[in-house]
Amino acid sequence: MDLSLKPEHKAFADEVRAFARENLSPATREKTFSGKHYDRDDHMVWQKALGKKGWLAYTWPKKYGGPGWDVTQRFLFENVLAEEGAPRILPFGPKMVGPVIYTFGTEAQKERFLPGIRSSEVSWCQGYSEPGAGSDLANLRTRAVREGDHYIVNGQKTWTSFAHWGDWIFCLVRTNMDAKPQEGISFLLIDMKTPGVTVRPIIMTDGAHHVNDVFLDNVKVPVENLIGKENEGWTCAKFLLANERLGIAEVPSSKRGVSVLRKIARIEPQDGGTLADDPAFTAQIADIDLQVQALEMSELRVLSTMAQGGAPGPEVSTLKVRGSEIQQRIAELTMEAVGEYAQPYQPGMLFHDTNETPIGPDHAPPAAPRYFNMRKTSIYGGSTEIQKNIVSKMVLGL
Amino acid sequence: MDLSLKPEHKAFADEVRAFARENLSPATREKTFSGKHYDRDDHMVWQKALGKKGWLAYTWPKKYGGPGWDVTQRFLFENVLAEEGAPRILPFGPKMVGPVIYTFGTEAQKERFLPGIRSSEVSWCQGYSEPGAGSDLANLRTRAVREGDHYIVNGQKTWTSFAHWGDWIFCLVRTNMDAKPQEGISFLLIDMKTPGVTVRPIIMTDGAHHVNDVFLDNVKVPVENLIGKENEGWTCAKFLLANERLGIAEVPSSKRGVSVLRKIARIEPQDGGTLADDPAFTAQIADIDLQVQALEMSELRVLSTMAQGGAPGPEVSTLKVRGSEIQQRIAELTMEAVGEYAQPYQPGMLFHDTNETPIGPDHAPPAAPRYFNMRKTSIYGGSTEIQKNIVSKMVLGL
Amino acid sequence: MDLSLSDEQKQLQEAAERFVRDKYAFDARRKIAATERGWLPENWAQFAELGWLGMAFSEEDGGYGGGPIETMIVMEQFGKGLVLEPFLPTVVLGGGMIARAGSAAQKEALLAPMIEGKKQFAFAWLERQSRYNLADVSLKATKEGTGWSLSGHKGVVYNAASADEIIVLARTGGSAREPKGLTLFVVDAKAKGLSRRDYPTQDALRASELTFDKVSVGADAVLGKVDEAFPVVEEAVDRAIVALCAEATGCMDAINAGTLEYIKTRKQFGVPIGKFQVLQHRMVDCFTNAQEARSMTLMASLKIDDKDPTVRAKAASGAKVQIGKSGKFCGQSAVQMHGGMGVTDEMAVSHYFKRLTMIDLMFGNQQHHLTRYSNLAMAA
Amino acid sequence: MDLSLSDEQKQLQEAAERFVRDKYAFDARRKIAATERGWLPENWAQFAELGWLGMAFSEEDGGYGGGPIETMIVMEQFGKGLVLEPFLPTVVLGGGMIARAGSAAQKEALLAPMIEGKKQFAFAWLERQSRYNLADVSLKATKEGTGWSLSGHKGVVYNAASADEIIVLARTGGSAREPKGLTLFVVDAKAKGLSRRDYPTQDALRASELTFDKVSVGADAVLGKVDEAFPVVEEAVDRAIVALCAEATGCMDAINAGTLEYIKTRKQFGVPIGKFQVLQHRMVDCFTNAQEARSMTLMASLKIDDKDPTVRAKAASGAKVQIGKSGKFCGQSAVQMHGGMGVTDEMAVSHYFKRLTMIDLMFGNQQHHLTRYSNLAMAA
Repeated sequence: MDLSLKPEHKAFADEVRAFARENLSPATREKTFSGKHYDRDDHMVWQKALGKKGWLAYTWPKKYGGPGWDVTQRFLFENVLAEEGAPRILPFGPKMVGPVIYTFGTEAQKERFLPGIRSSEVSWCQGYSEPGAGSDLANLRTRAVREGDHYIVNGQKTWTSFAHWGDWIFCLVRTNMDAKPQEGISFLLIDMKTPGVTVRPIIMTDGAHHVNDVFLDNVKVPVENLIGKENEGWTCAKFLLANERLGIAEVPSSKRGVSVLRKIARIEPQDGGTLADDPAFTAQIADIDLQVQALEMSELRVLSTMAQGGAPGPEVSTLKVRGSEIQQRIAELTMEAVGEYAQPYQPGMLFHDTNETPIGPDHAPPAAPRYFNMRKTSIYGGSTEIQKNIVSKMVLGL
Repeated sequence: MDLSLKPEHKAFADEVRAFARENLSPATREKTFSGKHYDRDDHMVWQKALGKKGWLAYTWPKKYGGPGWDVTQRFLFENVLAEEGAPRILPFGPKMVGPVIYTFGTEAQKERFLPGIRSSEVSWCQGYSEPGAGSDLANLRTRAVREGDHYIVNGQKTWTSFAHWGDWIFCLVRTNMDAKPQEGISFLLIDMKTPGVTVRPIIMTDGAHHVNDVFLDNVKVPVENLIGKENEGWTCAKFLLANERLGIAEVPSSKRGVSVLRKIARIEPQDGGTLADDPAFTAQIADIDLQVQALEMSELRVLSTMAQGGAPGPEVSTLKVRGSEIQQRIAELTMEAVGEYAQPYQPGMLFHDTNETPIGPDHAPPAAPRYFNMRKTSIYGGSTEIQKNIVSKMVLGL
Repeated sequence: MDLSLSDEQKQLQEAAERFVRDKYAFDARRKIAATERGWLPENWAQFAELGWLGMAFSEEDGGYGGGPIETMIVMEQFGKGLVLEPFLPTVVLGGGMIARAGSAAQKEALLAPMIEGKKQFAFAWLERQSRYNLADVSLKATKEGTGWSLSGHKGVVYNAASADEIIVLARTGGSAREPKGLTLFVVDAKAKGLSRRDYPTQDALRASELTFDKVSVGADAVLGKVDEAFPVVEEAVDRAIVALCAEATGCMDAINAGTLEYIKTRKQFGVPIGKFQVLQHRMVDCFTNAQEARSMTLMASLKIDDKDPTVRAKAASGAKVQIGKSGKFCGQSAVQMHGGMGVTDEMAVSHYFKRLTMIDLMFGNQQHHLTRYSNLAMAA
Repeated sequence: MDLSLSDEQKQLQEAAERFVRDKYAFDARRKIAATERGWLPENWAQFAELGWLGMAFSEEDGGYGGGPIETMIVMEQFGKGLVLEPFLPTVVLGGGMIARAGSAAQKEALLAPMIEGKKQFAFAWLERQSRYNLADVSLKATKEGTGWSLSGHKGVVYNAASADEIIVLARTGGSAREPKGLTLFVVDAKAKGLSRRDYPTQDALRASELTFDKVSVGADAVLGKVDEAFPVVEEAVDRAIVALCAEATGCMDAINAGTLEYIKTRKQFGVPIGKFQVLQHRMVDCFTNAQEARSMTLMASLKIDDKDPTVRAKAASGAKVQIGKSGKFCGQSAVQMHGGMGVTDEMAVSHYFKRLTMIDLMFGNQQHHLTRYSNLAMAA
């Protein structure tokens, strides 16, 4: 057993760092460290640079155009990028639909879709959730009826992140109304420009627009956009969810969050000194710092098992649960560090470039909105309650 | 609205205090403040003194020989006695079976049993729980079969506190095997000296003997010992449980616990000063102190509603839940205050009068055992889980 | 001991309930929040008419002789409706300090019109470096002839844009963070040299940053005694804290009721999600938390008039700790049980959550007041 | 990065598992605890034979060249069985300090026989006033000819009754609580002037209060340098903490497995109580807690050899915080889910709970180590 890095891994980390410093815009980095919202360009410019370098689809095997990295390289890549203030890679293409396509798709589908995902030329979004279904994913009502060489799709998807930026959406649709909930589902790729696709924003509690309702009204989808077999889409769905759950713990960004929090504590004034002098507050930072370390080490243990050929089991659900609690707690402590100056609502500072000076310190405007917004982490991707149900059943046999 | 006391209530409190100072033995008081176990005499001498004064059955109406106090008097009585270090009144006679007898019993039964309860000449214990039944009280298997003017009782009761001191036991027994679980149950009084009654100690994790198994093997019980009607004992059982739940929050003794904890913090050395200089520790005391205050005020609000003719509803379950958590937390903090010196196990200091000096400070020997032992408070009298089920169903309608 | 409401108090409660029901439905509130002022003059006029602006003041001060219980009753209902009218800065803080420290002339000139609904106040105490330390004040007031000249900055001043007068805490002596040497001034909101930057807060209230550039005031602008304002401010803030606690209990009642309703109707896996034991127990914990918040608020309301400032401070801090804890628990739980809907702007739940969160940050959060309480309790 | 066990380590793990399975069934342990010594010499001999007493020492010190990972592997299994043999005081603490600070002669005289199972140690550092401050030592050692005279008191000295030598931390200079001025002495357990009061601990181990009344030792009794013992002690205690953490993870595994089994079989309301969602989720939380404890223990075991004492100290304190928290959660939850049975002496669960509780109190509880970690992390 050994936590230290071999020289070639150190060199790799240096290469990643140099790349990030060269390709990340200062404005994007600043948004990361202050917790402000990115705009579309922040993501796209960065993702295209990664794509050009061949690093966007960094979890993919070489066979499909990925770099074929080992566990340590992935770990370093994710951590260095987080430290450097890179926005997270939007997972819908490279982490979600991409692996589904190269695992379940035909050769023609691989050739058609994978290059655009790797380069970030084509943006994807996810059509899983439906109104009223929530974490009960299999309870879906969007229908696809075969007519000749097309499906006619009708229904509504919701909570669709970045649908307003998306070129394509991957959808779970019901192709057999008579089957049991998890049967009769198919996995379909839909071009967002197809007539009948409408996107309506959902405004979050902090005023942000990330997620959307997507209405599908007699949308005509060619049969060749079906991934896997008709009525067997649940297999793709489960495969995708297991992949999603692993990275969703967001350890690298939480590590950055703790270090930003310590920085803020050293700036925030209190009783003539700073908040960093207050042991009651610094103990809370220490506590969340240690929680992040425990989560990281747990994740490494899972990855180490996987590297030896094991598959990620349902126990990764607990990583997702703890990861979301930790992100929420960091956001909460950051808001508390700001204190009374977390009260002004400053959408100008949150969403746009503006020449106004912020009210309070630079780190104040996103503090409360981020706390509100982070409550979603224990809801999306399978709520905490659902994850615990899964572990209870699949791991503990209860 | 007013929290202040009228002069007559102040005089009453003084009277109670004077009585306690006169009648509580110093040895008993010392056990209370240090958290050591009482022996039988500690309870009995004190309860008989209260009985003689007419204060043992202090919740009873005048009609049945109680003092007929108002809510404020009861509140003062309980608080003053706790402050003075009195052991809690064992509830089985005066708080449990007594009210059942005067509510559901015949005149003959009242005449026969109430005086001995009021005076503490007769000790009672409770035959509710059975092995394997736990919080699922109605699932009982002890059987009473009518034979002439007697019942023949067979079965086993468990978790019976102080059965080894008890003269009588009140039991729930099944008198109709064919009825639904909550029907076919009867409420029976059994003389512990009857042949076939055997008591076996259960030793707790700290080595203490408080609770017992009680075996009933062809025990012959006269029919006149049945309270209420045959097969309608569940009514008595529920009445008794509702009464039990109210006082079980143990606020007065928790108030004393907080003040003892502050005293210990002022004694326990740390870094050349005392633990009282450590804000991380005193903040934890403050937190539990405030929890006690919230619980007390919640209890007063319930009592105030009752004084205006309302009945205690199922929401008192939440008082029981919080009361047990608070007792556990006080015990935990007390142990943590003692630190490394909580490790020696000193049964001599816990159970007996001994001339040995304790290892560590005087307050050390009971610290850890009490912490272990207090875990029971969220289990007995209906576990926390059961109480929350009750509130969820009866109060929230879920 | 008596914990029952008088008949008058019950009537007050019903009237406040009625106001919220009639005027503060969710969509109506959204419209009020979107107005330039952020609150409705017609509502304020109704408060005056109903006597709410004067209820907590003595009859000799022109009020109706009520006290903290009356304030509690109204604030609780305001919490249920997330009422936006500036009752706290104007009546509880401004009115409270004038009643406590004001001269007869000041009461005449300020309190009487306030009770009639004709004057509003704002209280400017916070500065960038203050955090929760009420004595960490550096805005300077220097003698200028018979009057004073004020220079410096104040932040997050609620209701400054609507206020007729700003009550300003300034340093007239003493060193940094010394409680001694602070003085309160009543400053005309339109005074020369006073500039404002207005903004909404997270919870749709209105506040401002204020800059004082040699703002001149007369000697009669001093509220109370020069250099001796600290005890007045500390008491006023303790009273404001207790009022905020009452508002928070109302928020919790509303958010709990809404969540209970939601989990009874929202179905997943074929049953209402309220059938899942984990949500049932969490809902029970929410109600328990709200009960405890109500208990501590009631206790604080009953003790806030105590002559002993330590009793008062402990009661206020104790209640603030509880509502911080309970508010967070109820708010976070409600969002979680609402699922995705809980984090959208569309549902009332997120607005209650925001208000509960902001209440915790006002005048010292849970941690701050736990420390304050702890120090007072250990000193005893 | 590589987190997999070597083949030798896997064999060690299996051997330790086998020992616990064969020798530490619940009733067998009860009998061992009831012996006068409180542990079995035959088990100790088996440890020697299996090489466990020397595995973590370098080959030049007569050991087998393993390290903290080997200690972790064995301690974890000891935790599963609540093993009573004095491995921690003798091997981890005593052996560890001798290996780090001892002269060649001391290693020869002490470490070699210890590895053979022929010598046991106890480490006497705590005094009544020390709490968790390792430098709060007032037992005095004064020069006496070429040797030293020791007078004072030591408390809660584990294994003192069985130890051949007591390693005593004494003050030879400096003022109260000064890290400088502390010296370690190796004292014959039967030395004149050394008296003992023995007792069991809450978790069935054995400890003693020791009184030193002018106990004379030679110059060769000094372990390491005079006045410079503190870094040696701090490192040894950090290593002991990590070993304790490993033991605690074993306890948690055992208590969680027992509880899971219990809730699968115990019926209430006609179904196994493990069918109730609230218990299911609590059980999941128990497993998550144990996972986190294991992760932090592993990380600390991998970092405890770091040259930088800050890295070492942070790793040890961080792990101790986690096992304090996780141990409490798992222990309290297990008792609760066992219902009444959980608080009796009859069930294994209460014994694991007691051990987990005592581990938290040893060498600094959760709060103490959170503060230590926090100070180190903010200083960075």
